[in-house]
Amino acid sequence: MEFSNIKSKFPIFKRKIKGKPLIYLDSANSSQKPKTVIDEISRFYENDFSNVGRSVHTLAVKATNKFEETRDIVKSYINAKHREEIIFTKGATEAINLVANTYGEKYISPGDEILVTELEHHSNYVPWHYLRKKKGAVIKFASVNDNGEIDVNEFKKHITGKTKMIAFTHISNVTGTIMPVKKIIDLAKTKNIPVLIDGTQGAPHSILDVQDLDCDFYAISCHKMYGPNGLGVLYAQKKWVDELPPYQGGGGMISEVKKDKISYAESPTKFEAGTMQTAEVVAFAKSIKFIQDLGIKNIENHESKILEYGLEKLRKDNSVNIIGNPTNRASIMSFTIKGIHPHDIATILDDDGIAIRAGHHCCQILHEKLGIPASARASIGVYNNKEDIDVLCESIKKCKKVFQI
Amino acid sequence: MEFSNIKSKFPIFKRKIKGKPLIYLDSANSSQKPKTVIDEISRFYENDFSNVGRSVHTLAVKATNKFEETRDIVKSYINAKHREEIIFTKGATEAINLVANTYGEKYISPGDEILVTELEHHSNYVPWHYLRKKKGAVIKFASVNDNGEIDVNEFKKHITGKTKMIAFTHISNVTGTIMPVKKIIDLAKTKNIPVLIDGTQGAPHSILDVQDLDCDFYAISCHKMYGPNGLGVLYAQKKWVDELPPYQGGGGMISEVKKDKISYAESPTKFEAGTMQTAEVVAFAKSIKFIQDLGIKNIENHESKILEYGLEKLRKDNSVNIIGNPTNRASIMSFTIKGIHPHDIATILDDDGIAIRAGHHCCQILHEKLGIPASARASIGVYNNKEDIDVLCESIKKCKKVFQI
Amino acid sequence: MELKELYQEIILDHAKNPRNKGKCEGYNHHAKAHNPLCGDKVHIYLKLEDKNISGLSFEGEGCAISLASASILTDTLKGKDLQFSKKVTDDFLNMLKNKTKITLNSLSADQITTISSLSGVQEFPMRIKCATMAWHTLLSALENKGLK
Amino acid sequence: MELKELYQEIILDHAKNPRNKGKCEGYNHHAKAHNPLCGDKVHIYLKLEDKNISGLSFEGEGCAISLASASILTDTLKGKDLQFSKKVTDDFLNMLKNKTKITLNSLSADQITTISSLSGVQEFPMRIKCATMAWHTLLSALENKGLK
Ligand SMILES: Cc1ncc(COP(=O)(O)O)c(C=O)c1O
Ligand SMILES: Cc1ncc(COP(=O)(O)O)c(C=O)c1O
Repeated sequence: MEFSNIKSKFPIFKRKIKGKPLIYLDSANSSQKPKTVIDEISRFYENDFSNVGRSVHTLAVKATNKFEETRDIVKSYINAKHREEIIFTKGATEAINLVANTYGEKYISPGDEILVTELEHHSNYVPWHYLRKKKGAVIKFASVNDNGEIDVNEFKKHITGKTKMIAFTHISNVTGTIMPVKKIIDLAKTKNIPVLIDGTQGAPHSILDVQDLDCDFYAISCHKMYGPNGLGVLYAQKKWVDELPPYQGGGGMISEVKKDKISYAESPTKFEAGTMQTAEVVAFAKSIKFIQDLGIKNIENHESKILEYGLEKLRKDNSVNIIGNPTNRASIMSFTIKGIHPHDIATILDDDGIAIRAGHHCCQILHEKLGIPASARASIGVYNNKEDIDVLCESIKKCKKVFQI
Repeated sequence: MEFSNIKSKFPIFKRKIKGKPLIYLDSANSSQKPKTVIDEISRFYENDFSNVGRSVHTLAVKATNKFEETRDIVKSYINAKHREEIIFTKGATEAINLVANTYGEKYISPGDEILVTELEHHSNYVPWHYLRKKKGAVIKFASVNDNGEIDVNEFKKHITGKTKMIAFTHISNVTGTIMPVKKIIDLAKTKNIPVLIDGTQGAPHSILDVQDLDCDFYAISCHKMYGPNGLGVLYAQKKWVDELPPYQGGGGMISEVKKDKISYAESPTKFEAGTMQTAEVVAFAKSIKFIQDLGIKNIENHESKILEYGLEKLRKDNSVNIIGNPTNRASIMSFTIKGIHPHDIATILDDDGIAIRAGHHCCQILHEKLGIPASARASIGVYNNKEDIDVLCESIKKCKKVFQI
Repeated sequence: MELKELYQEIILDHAKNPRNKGKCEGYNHHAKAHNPLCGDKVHIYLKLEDKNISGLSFEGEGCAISLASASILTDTLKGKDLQFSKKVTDDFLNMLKNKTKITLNSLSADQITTISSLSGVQEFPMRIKCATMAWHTLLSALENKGLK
Repeated sequence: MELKELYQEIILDHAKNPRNKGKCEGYNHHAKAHNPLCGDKVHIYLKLEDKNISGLSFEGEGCAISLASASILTDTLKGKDLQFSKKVTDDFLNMLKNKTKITLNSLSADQITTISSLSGVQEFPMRIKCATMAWHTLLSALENKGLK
């Protein structure tokens, strides 16, 4: 597959926005879906649909096999050791809630510390906040430096004998900072502290090898990987899927149910209560295939070329302030323009067919630290190209014209 | 729309199973999807997809509007009073977990009682069991009588001053028993006890008017209403959505996030953490339209005619034992055949293209009470007809032939 | 071009030079609001004397639409009668919700033009909250009985 | 017709008249298993003496496949050497997983026919667990060192 004609693989790019071609720079929010993924959803519902893991008729068997095949595909893709380490969730948010809730229930006592960072998305802070409320845990924040980076020493500073979890993002969804994941995990291992990586932004843009990383948990949102919405993956190391109690209760996750006691299934079933997404899981196999056909290394290269090009162009405009200047950055450029609120920028850009996001991007703590209520964010996916950046920069000029700056 | 050619609205019925037409009698497990619903998912992903409630660009606005439109459609369909009473979840299982978790956290103390029934699906028992484990709650069970019914007096017997929740199914997914919902709710109201209805089987087969019912909570699985999988609805009365704490933590559900405290959004946003299902919610509007076009009253009639026909035919076979004999029954026939295990029945039926379910149907307590480890279940949806029942009965004869009974 | 409808001169003027910013002297009602999606904030202060809004001001940060809206609100209703102000607020909210026109007799033609400048927001659904937040907050402040 | 492959005479016979049901006398190992999906249960009892399975029986309820499988298992391995039994078990599980044939010399032709009668399950993926559960449970029982 070639990047040159890649927009043609995504039906959405046939669409015009206010009469102009769609320039989609909001992939960090959610990515568009290739035709292969969309078609697989229809194909499955039209030909093979049945609930999975419940019945023994032909459709149920086919559906269950397809569903479990995706689990194997995900397992190989992220190089997990065991298939039961792959748990399907509603999204990264549910994945992190699952860990915070079940790990918290079993291992967190009053005064125990959870170390997160100032870069975290609310999804990787609010669930830990619940443990603060319910269990008397203490939350510590590793600070970002002026470039939007957090090095391993900053983590070291905050680790104490009471640190029971280190949870941080693989790639910041505001600054694009690629965290020194391996170093932080290595540090945590020396202290025997489990590590959860919020891989929501990492997974679509990086080679993943969870065995090499040796993280305890890795959370993924499928909808940012050119996959269906309403689906996520939690990778959890074998020892955790064995030790953690179940999360939601319901059909499928039990072993034996009596009036006075209940025993639970093994992982991954233990963590997959109720009727799961089905077509979505099946179609996610096509998302991974799409990524593999392009090659994740090629994706990284492609995107970083566009990112470099974009950063360079934006830097030339004095009224544009790019947020963060990390040495290792992926796919994300957040910025402000003096005198124009990000919301207004987004509206004006939209008039040129450009989709970006304006707001705090679910990172209020970072924005408070930066002293700004909001920012504009252009984020890059496989389908973007340098021309998209050119249109973006032209439109930024227009913002200034509208606002007479 | 006519029932006579309704299979043509469902692409799956073009499929052959072992060379024979598909006879789908597993709708209580999950229903098949009409073409309008499947096409809406593709249409949405191909033309309008964007994350909802996050960005201000054209696609985001369209997507958000479509998403919220479905909320309004659901609100009208079940006759809720306020749109914020409609919360989208992953399924009925998540809906019940949400209530058990948030209500339990705030209102359940050691010794408080939760009244469920012996008919309950594991989804409406395991989440309450968690409160038994975590909060010291006591679970009481209203008993089924020999017909598979539970009358309001049976509930009355178990209510005490410590009863803090009554949770029961609208329609049993094993016996098809239609519960005397209104009477039980009226009883509960006189004692000021909140009521949760597991409407998973009720919603696809009954007229719903939650204001008339006056239940506190009503849980729905969209995938049993000819809608997408991985989607459910929790109806929760205004006072509860205002009073209950949030469930999962993450993006979207917050108001203000600081390092030391967090405040939450209003309902429904408060309960919808993270990136939600999108195409699924949008397409669910088409499921409701499908049901409305047929008319839910007509569906009830159509299905009950087939049910009566089926029960009558099965009763003629002495080796078939139909589970339960409730006066009010909907769409479900579970049975056993002496000398043939339900799993074997399902396998032999499948050879004739018939999809049923065999097992305990996530109702181990009921099966234990009945003294059987498993049963075979044929469940009826809009697309079934009397010929399907004829094929079923022929194939049951074949079971006996294979087993030389 | 719709964009020009949205960012009219009047709006840009109010956004860049908001009127009545800060806490008005002797205010006895106030309320604040926050749009968690974009971070817009507004805090309305008002002094109610004998059913008359004798003082009215705001603090806030946000986009041009939300700032202009708060500024225009204070400018329009300062010194006005309570009932009348509620009526204008209703009319304003109605204008954005139902695309009706503002036609109150007791507003000057100028004031009507100013308020109506925000009607361009009608075509930008995601921005309606930006335009209405200050007005909803005014209503909250009026309900809020407590001194300061 | 595949169905006939699945429900062969031998299987129906074992399902209807399971051999070695109950607790064998003097058993010193046991293990049980349960398939939560369909409710199948099996409990294997065995008496291990000098690396020989001198007693072997089962209790259980379930479908024809699972009952026949448990019955055939006990019938085939009772009185057999421990190592040998493990090898037969591996071969059996392999037959269902990889569609290999059972060819052990030390089983009689009859026994091979009997065991192989369960190979029809290969074509019914959802039923494989029914056929393998007893065998997995035997392995658990062998690992389980405790007396009774
Ligand atoms: C009565 C009943 N309650 C709850 C559920 C759980 O619904 P879901 O699996 O869609 O979450 C089901 C269906 O499996 C059911 O039949
Ligand atoms: C860094 C990060 N973490 C977590 C999330 C939450 O993912 P989701 O909303 O898919 O659950 C997101 C996306 O919104 C994100 O960017």
